[in-house]
Amino acid sequence: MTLPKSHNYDPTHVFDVMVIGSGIAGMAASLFAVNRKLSTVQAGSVGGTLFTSGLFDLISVYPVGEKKLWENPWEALDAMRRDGSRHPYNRISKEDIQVSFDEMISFLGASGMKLRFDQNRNLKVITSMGTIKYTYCVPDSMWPGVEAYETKAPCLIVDFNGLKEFSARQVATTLREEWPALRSLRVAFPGMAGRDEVFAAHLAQALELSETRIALARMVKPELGDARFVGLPAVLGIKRTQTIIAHLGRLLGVPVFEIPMMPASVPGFRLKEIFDSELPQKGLLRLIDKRVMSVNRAENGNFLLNIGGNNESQVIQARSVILATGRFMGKGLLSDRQGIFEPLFNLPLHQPDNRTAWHHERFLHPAGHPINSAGVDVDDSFRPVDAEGRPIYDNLFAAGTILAHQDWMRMKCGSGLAIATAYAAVTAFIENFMKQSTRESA
Amino acid sequence: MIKTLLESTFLFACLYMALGICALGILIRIARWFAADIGPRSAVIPVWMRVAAATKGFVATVFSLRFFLFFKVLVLDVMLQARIIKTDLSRWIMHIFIFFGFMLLLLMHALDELVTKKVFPEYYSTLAPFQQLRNVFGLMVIVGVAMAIYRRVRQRGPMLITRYADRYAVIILAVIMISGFLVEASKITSESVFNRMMKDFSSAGGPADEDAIKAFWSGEYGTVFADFKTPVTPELIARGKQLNDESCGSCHAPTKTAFISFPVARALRPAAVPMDRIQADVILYYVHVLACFAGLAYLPFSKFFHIITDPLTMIVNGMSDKKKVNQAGAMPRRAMELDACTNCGTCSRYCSVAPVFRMTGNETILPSHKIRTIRSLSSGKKTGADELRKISEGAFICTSCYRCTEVCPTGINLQDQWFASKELLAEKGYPLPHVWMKQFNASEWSDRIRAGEATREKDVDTIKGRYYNLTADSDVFAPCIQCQTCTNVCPVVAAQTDRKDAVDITPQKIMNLLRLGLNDLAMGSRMVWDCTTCYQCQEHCPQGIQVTDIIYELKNKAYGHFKNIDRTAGNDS
Amino acid sequence: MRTQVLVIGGGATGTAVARDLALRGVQCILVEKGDLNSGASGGNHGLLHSGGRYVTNDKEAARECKLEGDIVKRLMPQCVEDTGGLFVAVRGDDEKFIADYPSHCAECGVPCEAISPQEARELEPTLSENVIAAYRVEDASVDPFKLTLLNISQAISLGSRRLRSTKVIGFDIHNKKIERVLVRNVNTGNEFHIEVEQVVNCAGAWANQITGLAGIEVPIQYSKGTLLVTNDRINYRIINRLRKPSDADILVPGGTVSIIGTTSTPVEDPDDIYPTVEEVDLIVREGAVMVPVLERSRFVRAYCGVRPLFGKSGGSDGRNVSRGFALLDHSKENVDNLTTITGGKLTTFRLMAEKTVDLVCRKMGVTAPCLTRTEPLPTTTGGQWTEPGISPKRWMRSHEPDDIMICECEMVTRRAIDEIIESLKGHNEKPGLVDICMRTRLGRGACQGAFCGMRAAAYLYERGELTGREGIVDIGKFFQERWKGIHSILWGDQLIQAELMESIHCGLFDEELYTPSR
Amino acid sequence: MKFAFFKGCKIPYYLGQYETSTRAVLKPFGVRLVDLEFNCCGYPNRDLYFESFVLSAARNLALAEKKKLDIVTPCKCCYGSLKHAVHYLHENEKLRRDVNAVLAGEGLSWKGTIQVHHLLTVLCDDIGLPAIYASIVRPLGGLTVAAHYGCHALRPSNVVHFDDPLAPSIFEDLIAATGAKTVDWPRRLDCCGNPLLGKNNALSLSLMRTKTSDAAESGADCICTACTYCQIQFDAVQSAETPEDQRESMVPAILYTQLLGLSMGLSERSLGISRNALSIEKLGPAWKLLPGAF
Repeated sequence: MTLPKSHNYDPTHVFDVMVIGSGIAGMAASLFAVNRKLSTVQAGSVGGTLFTSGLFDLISVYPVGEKKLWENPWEALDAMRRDGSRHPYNRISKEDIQVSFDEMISFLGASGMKLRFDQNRNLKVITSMGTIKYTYCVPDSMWPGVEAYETKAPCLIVDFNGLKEFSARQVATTLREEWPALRSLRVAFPGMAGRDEVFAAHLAQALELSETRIALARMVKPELGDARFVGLPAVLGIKRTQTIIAHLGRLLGVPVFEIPMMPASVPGFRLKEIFDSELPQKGLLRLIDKRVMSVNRAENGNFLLNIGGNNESQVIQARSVILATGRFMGKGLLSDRQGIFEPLFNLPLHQPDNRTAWHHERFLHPAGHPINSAGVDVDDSFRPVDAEGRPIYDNLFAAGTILAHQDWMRMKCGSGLAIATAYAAVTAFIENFMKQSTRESA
Repeated sequence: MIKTLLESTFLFACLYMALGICALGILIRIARWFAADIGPRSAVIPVWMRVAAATKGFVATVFSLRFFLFFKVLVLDVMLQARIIKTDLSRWIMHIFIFFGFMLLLLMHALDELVTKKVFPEYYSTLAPFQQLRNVFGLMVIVGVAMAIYRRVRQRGPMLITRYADRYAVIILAVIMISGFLVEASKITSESVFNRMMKDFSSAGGPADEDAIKAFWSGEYGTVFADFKTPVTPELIARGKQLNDESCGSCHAPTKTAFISFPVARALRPAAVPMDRIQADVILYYVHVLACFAGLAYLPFSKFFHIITDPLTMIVNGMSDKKKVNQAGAMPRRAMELDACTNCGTCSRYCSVAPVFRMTGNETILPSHKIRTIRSLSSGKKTGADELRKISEGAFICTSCYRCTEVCPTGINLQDQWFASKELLAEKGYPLPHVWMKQFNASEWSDRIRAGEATREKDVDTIKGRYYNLTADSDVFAPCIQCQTCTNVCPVVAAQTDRKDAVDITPQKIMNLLRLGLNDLAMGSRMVWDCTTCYQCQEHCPQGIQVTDIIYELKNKAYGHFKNIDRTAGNDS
Repeated sequence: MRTQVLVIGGGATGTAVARDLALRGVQCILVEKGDLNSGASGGNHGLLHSGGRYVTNDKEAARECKLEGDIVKRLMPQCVEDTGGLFVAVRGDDEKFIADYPSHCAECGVPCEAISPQEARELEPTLSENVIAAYRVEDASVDPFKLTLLNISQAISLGSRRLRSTKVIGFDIHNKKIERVLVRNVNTGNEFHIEVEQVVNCAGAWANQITGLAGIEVPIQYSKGTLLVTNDRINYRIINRLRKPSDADILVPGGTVSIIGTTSTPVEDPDDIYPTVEEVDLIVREGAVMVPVLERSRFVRAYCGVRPLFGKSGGSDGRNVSRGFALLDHSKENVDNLTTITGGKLTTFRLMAEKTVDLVCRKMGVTAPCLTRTEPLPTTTGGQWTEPGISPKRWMRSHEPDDIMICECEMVTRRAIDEIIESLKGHNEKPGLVDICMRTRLGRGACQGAFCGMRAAAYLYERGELTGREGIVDIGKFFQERWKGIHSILWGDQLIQAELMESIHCGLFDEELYTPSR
Repeated sequence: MKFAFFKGCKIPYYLGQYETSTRAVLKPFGVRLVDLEFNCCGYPNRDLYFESFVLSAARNLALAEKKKLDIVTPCKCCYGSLKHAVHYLHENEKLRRDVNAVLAGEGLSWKGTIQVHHLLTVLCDDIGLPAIYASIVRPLGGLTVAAHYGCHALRPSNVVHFDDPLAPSIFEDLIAATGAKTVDWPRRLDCCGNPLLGKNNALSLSLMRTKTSDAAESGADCICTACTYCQIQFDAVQSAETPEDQRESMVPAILYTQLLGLSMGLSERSLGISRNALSIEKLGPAWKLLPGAF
């Protein structure tokens, strides 16, 4: 009989990698690290992944000021490379970006979230706003929507009483011109008929039960008409999405798909569930950051993470840190009236000179707001650097949106940036440390 | 001339009168058990059904295997008072002293003609060992009572309650005991008693012999002679002893064996002659006997009644299942239990929520006090709304842990009493705070705050938050970025219920109400009072807002503000 | 189209003029180039001065404020929160100014009561420990949006009309008389004439542009004032700094928020003004001297207004120019039927309207007396939703099962939005998010529209008010309207909020790709 | 190993089997449980009086401190409540002073020298999974169990320090030791509904039923609990409140100590199996298939 791991850890153990942050970058870094048999500890809060839409962008807009949309994301990367942009993508080879995506996709696929993509083409996804969003890959649950949009096949979009963030009518009306065969339907969600308001995650939880799905299908089926697809807000379960999609598809006789909507996002919950439950099984030690008090550095260069509270305080030691704490929402960057700063290591930041230069006077200014390209400057090993370009610590790496010279919201590169830079940081650590220590021990 | 009880018509009449009063008292009280409505009015059952249920229960128990429990209860609980020793050794000693001392005095001394004579044919009250034993028993009672008084004085506090009736009972008991010893002591010193005995029993011939016996009794037995002038010589005493052995010894042990009364007699020596002259022994005897009768008559009306109710309660409860309560039989049983309670305070000492009393000062939290409130609620006396609110708070803070019931030396099913009183209070419009909070909706509560009905912050220290004030500190809730994660993870908002049971607002809206300064609307909201405190919201908040702790604090504040508002306008309380 | 009187400008004065005229039986059309209160009437503190602010420098204004303030409190109580006010001085402030203050108040008949710094801090726990002197006065806060909406509502109910998004672009003047006014609908570009008897120019900071159409120059200086809105209310009473009027010396609580301001910067052009980062920093720094918690408060909005100051001055910041108003009869300049009212302050808006209408009526030969001095202002539906907290209070009391909350921060409900839409449609106007925002609290809370903008747009589609891609355009306008007020205060929590907003609307919905570049 | 055993209010009268099974299970591992005169953990009072809640908990902590014993409790509410009190007492000096002033009346004081453990942590960390695996004589293969975590031990994590609050695994690890299979069910970390019992029964039962339906849909034979209140909810309350026509869909609940005890070969009597309101036979075929089933 093999013993499962204890939820407890050995306080004397020195971890190879300490990942700080629990957004996609943090999760990706942890995944890549544990997949490479590095002993890994991750400290992070709840947030992060909860706010993700479920779409995995690589890149679709470059240059931002021109709002140039790219059908082929790889060509956008080429263009960026040609221009000599300081975007973090330019420090990673296309092959590595590809490999990092593949590894993430295969992990999520194995954990019950199949991702679909078209190697050299961005997919077009309809959003709850009625806009068409370019993205690199989508979860299985959204794939029929991509097909439906491409073929402009007759399609019924269903929404629910009281789900105020999602209007099927809005989606259908907004897209009517290019997709006339789009119709909308509103129903009362089974079991919640008397409610003023309903919330996405609650609908998702309710759909985990087969009785709810049967009741829902019973309401939608008579209204199907000629529809060959049924689109629903992204609320199709958190744990059993594949079962739910398949079951609803069977009950309705046509494929069912999800339309991404604003937070709180069910696909985000789904992703979080997978990361939270699967990564520890791969050997990751996770700590909730409410317990992380501070990070220090030992004389031998190892990082010391003080955790605990009250009367108990423990120290976790790691040979390196990957900083994936995100931007302002993730608290990776803090700001006050004087400027922005990085709270854990007080890293020097690339940032505009003064607050006047942080934002444009127009919200949707095509160039994007300069503050969103501020952040941590790194070298090719993704180590934060000082003004002279020298790494601040040889064993501190940074990944994800905390990095400078990118505007993920405008370039549509959030997930890709997170995954690729996490990959780069982990491989850089292995290059610089594991091989080195192997050499030393040899 | 002293007459024994059986010879005195006066005393006899007194006895019958006392017995009559006692019997009548007992009957009245027992009748009250069946008539009193203790518990929820909705469960009120006609008196005849109560009697029937009690009888049925009695019969059913007698003719079942449970009947053997009777002996167990009788020996362990009633005789050896095992229930007391479980919680308090010194109390057990005290109680055993009083109980056994008194019982044995009753049987072997008061009822000597009926009991002792039958058991010990050679019994004579002045013989050894009966004389010593009487003193031993008397001493036990006195020591026991002294311990009781000492304990009562030492253990001050609201847990112990002494009623006037209880004080009188103790006084009567003390009078009985002290007068008893004084009777004996005065007899020892009494010349007239000596003379009577001489007349009745002595075969001694002349005055010389009489002198000898006198000398001996005066020296050894403590009798005080008014004009005994004969010089006392060792020979005279020896002769006296010889004569004593011959004619008195057979039915009179040395008075020294009355080891309490004898020293008392010695102490009384200077006053002996005048006392004898006024026949103090006779007077004291009357005092003693009449006090006993008084005690007897008073028995059903004082703490002494527990001599009857306690064994009954122990037997009834010891033989029935405390968790399965038969409602018809419950009312008489509860009434009997109220009589059985001796206010010993053991329950309160073990009460699981006693610390709450220590913080809030609401003594109705404590079981011993609750028994009193139940008595007053069932007495039909009008209880004011303020008082009822206080009682209700005390009643519903109880966690129903059965600990009081477990430790009650009398075996009262206290927990059942609490269940019944909670139901009764709910009927009267004073239910659990979580329930009465919903009598009004959030807006109506806020109206009442605005109308100045609610307790003002400055009047109640706790409302303002002595240690934390999350709901008034915008640093705590202002970071909310409206992402609705809290609402999405809330199981209560998700729960599938009817509209009337559903919550009114969501956790996120609470944060917004706080920001809008509408704390008074948040306090009475159903979301706050239907929160399961599962902490999902707080754990998931990306901004680290203490959502659940805020909800807890809102509950505290709402309770502080609203608890003194009359919620039962129109109801008959 | 024709009317007796054309009122130009839909601010507090313009709407009050319309109401005053209507109450005297004179029918009018009010034209406004933007939306109601889009000028200084919407860009101020919302402070009903007791007069205490002016007792030292402008005694006439102080007396006016006292009298008018009392009238507004009495006749328009639904627009007023009678908070009372404090004047406080902190260590280092001018001792003589402090010492003379009560006697100045007495001179102007402005009630004022000296209290100890200790008492002041008990009344207002957020006050600095450095407070050295304090006086209680009778300041109150007033909701300028509600004021304007209710004024125009009554005028309309008495037969007047209002035209929004209608800009005056020319006068036909014959015989020293404006006969026709040429206007243009700024949304559709349609131009048309309105025949008039009298023209009242209540265009405030834009008064000069109007008179310019008649070839008349009015000496007006523009002074920009910036104000900040906190996330939650931090004071009970109005707190004024007891010193010579300067930057950031008034903190006004208004319903659920507090407003700190203001600055005074001369500007050349009343259009296209934004609060700047420098002004914001100045306000926070100065305000924190009086109320230290401002240093770490979360601000949800910054906005500014342009004060039209009549006359010329040598001072640099325009504070030395009178805040009194100017009523100009342009007969002298050979236009008999044009009257301009400008300058002044919110507190005296009614008086300004009264004096203006007195003049106009004289010209028209109307003798009816002014009723706004004695008649209470009636409340109407549609004019009530700007009051902070009113929507949640009503919703909590009772609501229809489907009356959901569209805006969570300010708890604006579907019913409120329905009422606004109905009232806008009553004027044949197409409701948009910006209009709803101005008439309710929608989007004015912490999220500044990130969530409720989407929900409101969804609801407008549900109601069929929006079709095609209109929603995306409308939400873009709405965000821009909000952004104007937040881009200068984005740090700390509000920067997080802005990032969330952008990540949803640009990161996920790609809205910027749908908005034409300007 | 020696601990002060904190039973809480409900175990003695409502869930005696939890105490007997806990003692039975811990005994072979040499764990001694000491009974002290504890009072209520304070949880029920937290709704009304913060101070009373802290004092109640602090008195218990002080009693254990006096005996120099760590506390172990099998109840998650008690655990959460005691941990919360520890948290507040550490954090707020004024509170600490005031509470200690009251405790001083009984010669007690809180200094913060002892730890509070939940039974599961003691089993998993102090005794250790290897020892537990070694003690299994009758693995419960064939039984599928839905682990119900219970809220108050898990959250808020910065106060209770129990396990990962979002993806805990301690309970599944411990159940796996018995040989039973665990399911990953959507409502794993949700509330059982018991805190609302008597306050809003409809809501309380709705929460419970959502969980039982979910457990059933996830293929679990039974729900396993390690908390007094959760067990009462899923066992006694479910049994009493389920209408006659829905009794088929009930999902029985078993205490972890009972489950472990069975796999350790302890007698059903000592584990109090028969005292559960929902008979364990309802586990159906899975139960019968157990090696050496009865």
